[in-house]
Amino acid sequence: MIDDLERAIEAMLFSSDEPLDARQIAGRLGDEMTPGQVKAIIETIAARHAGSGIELVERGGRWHFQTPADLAHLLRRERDDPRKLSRAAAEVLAIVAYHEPVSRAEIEAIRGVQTSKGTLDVLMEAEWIAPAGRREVPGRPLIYKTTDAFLQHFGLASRKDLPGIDDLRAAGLLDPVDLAFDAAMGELDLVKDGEEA
Amino acid sequence: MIDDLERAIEAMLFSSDEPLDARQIAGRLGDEMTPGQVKAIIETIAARHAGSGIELVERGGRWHFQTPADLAHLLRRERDDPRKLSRAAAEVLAIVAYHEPVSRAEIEAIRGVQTSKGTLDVLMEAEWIAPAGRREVPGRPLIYKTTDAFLQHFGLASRKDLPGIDDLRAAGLLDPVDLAFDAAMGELDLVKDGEEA
Amino acid sequence: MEGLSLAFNMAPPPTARDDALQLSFESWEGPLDLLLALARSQKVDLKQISILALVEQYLRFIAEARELKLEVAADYLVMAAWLAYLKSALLLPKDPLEEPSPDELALRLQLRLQRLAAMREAAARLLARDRIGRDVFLRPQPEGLRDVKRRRWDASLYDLLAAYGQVKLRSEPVVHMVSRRPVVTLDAALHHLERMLGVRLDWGELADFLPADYRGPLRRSAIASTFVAALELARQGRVDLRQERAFEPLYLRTATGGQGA
Repeated sequence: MIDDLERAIEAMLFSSDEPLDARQIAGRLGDEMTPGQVKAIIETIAARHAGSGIELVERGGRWHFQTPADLAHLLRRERDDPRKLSRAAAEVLAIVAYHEPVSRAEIEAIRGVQTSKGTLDVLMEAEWIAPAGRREVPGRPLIYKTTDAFLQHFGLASRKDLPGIDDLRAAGLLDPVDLAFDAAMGELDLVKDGEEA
Repeated sequence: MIDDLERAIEAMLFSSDEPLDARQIAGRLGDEMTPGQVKAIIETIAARHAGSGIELVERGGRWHFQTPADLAHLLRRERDDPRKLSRAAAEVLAIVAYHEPVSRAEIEAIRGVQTSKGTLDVLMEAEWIAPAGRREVPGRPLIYKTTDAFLQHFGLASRKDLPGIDDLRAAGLLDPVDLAFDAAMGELDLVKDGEEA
Repeated sequence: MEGLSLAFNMAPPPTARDDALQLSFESWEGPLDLLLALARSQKVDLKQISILALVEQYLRFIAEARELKLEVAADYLVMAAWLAYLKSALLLPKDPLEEPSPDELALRLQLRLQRLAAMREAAARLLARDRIGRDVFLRPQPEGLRDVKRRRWDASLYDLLAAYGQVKLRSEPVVHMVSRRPVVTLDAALHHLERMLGVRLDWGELADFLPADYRGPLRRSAIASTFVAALELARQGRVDLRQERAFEPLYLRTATGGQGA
C-alpha cells in the first residue's frame, strides 16, 4: 500500500510539464511539509521505479520522469530529431558549462576565433545558456551560465556531473592560460633553483 | 527485477503520444510476440502500478498512463482572483436589476451608450445575471434577468428591496448634477455658508 | 627545463598533404583550430608535442596553400608570420635578455592548444550523453500542473445603486430650474432709504440704512438695491456720499448742499 502523500507527489511529477523541485511540490501540497520531507518521499518514489521502464531522475535539484537510455532504440523514431548543434555551438556550450560564468571574450580566448552572434543566440534560444549578469571589469561584459534546461537535456544531475570536469580541473585545464603559464614557470623556477643550489 | 520486455512496453506506453493497443506494441517490439502475450505483460505492468500515483488504464483496447482521478484536485488547483466590477458593468447590472427582463438593446437605450458583449459576459460569469428567454419582437433578442446569486451577493431578500428612485434621490445618489451646479456657483456658496454659520 | 626541452623534440613532421588535412580553409575555424589539427597529427599527447615541428607543419601547410593559389585569410598569415618568428627564435642561440623568451611563447601556445583540445573533447562527451528526445524520452503531452484562476467579481450594493443613479441622471431629460430668489426692489430700497435719511442726520454707513430684518439672500439684494438707491438720491442732490478709498465702507447722510463727495 503506497501512502497518499507518495501517490500525490508521484502524480504531480508525472503530470507536470516541467521538472519540479521539492519546494514547488511542498507548496502545492499546501501541507506543513518541508522540502526535505518531500525530497525523502521523492527518493522513495525514484527507488520504487528504479530498473523499470520509467525512471524518476534528478536534474539540477528538479525531478522528472523519463525512459531509460538503454531502451532508446525501441522508442526512437524518425520524428525524434534533437537539436543538431554546429561544432562551434557545441564548443561554446562546453566552454560555458565548464567555465561558467564566462564572458564572450573569455570564450573567444579559448577558441582562438570570434564567436558569431548566432552561436550564442542558438544556445540561448534552446534555453541551455542564459546571461548571468556582468563581469565587474572595464567594459562590464555580459557573462553567461548554463540553465536547468541544459542539465535536463543532457541528463546531468548537477554541474558536478559534467563529464571529466574533476580531471580537467585537477589538470588545470579550466584555468586561464596566464594562470597555467605562471604555474608552469613557477615549477620550472623551482627546478632551476634546485639545480643552482 | 523487472524483465526487459516489460520495461520496454512500459517505456513505450509512457513515451507514446497516443494510447497504444497490443498489436501496435507487438509491431514495434519487432519480436515474435503475439498481441495476447503483449496484453499479459501490459496487465502485469498495470498491476504493478495499481494504487500508486500513476495508473495504466485501458480505453477501448488501448492503454495509456494517467493520474488517478482522486488526485485531480492537486494537479489542477483553483484559486480566487478578486476583481472590482467596472463602472460600465455596474451600470448594466443595475439596469438589469431595475428593469428585468431586459434585452441588450433596451439596456443600451437606458444607458444611452453602447454596451459591449464582454460586459454582459462578465456579469454572466459572475453569475449575477442569466438569460431569461427571448423577447417576442422582431429579431427575438435575448433578455436577461438577475439571479439568486445576485440577491445573495448584494444582501437583498428580493428585487423589491432595491431602493426606488425617490430613495436614491434622498440618499444623494442622484446628486452629482446638483453638486456640479453648486461647484459652478462656488462663490455664492461661500458667502451663503459664511452668513448662515 | 626538462618539460620544455621534451616539448621541442624534433619529431618527424607529418606532411601537410596528410589525408586528414585537406587543403581547404573552410574546414578550419581559424589558425588555432588548424594548429590543433596539425598537432593531433603528431599522434602524441599535447603535453609532449613538439612545438617546433608544429610550427614547421603550419608554415609548410600555408606555403603549399599559397603555391596552389588558395585564398589564405589574413589571420592565418598573421599566425604564420608569428610562428616563423617563433621558429627562428627557438633555433637561434638563446638571448637571455629577450623578453618574453621563445620558450615561454612556445609554452603559451602549447597551453592554448591543450585548453582548446580539452573543451573540444568535453563538447563531444557532452553531446554523447543521454539526451532528451534522442536517448531518453519524456511524456509527450503532460497535462501540466495548473492553477486555474477563478475570477471573483466584487461590487457592493452602493456601487450598484450609484451606478444606477448615474444612468438615471444621464438618461433623464435635463431641466434647468432657476429658483425664484427673494429680492429687494430698487423702489422699495429708495423708499426705505428716504425714510431712514429723514430720521438720521449724521454720516452713517450704507449698511446702517438697511432694514434690520433682511437676512440671507434678501440682505445681499438689499445691499445692492440700497446702493443703487443711494446713487440715485446722490444724483438728485438729496444725499452726500463719502468713501475713503475703493472698497472702504460707503457713508451717506442727508445732503447739506454742495458738499457732496
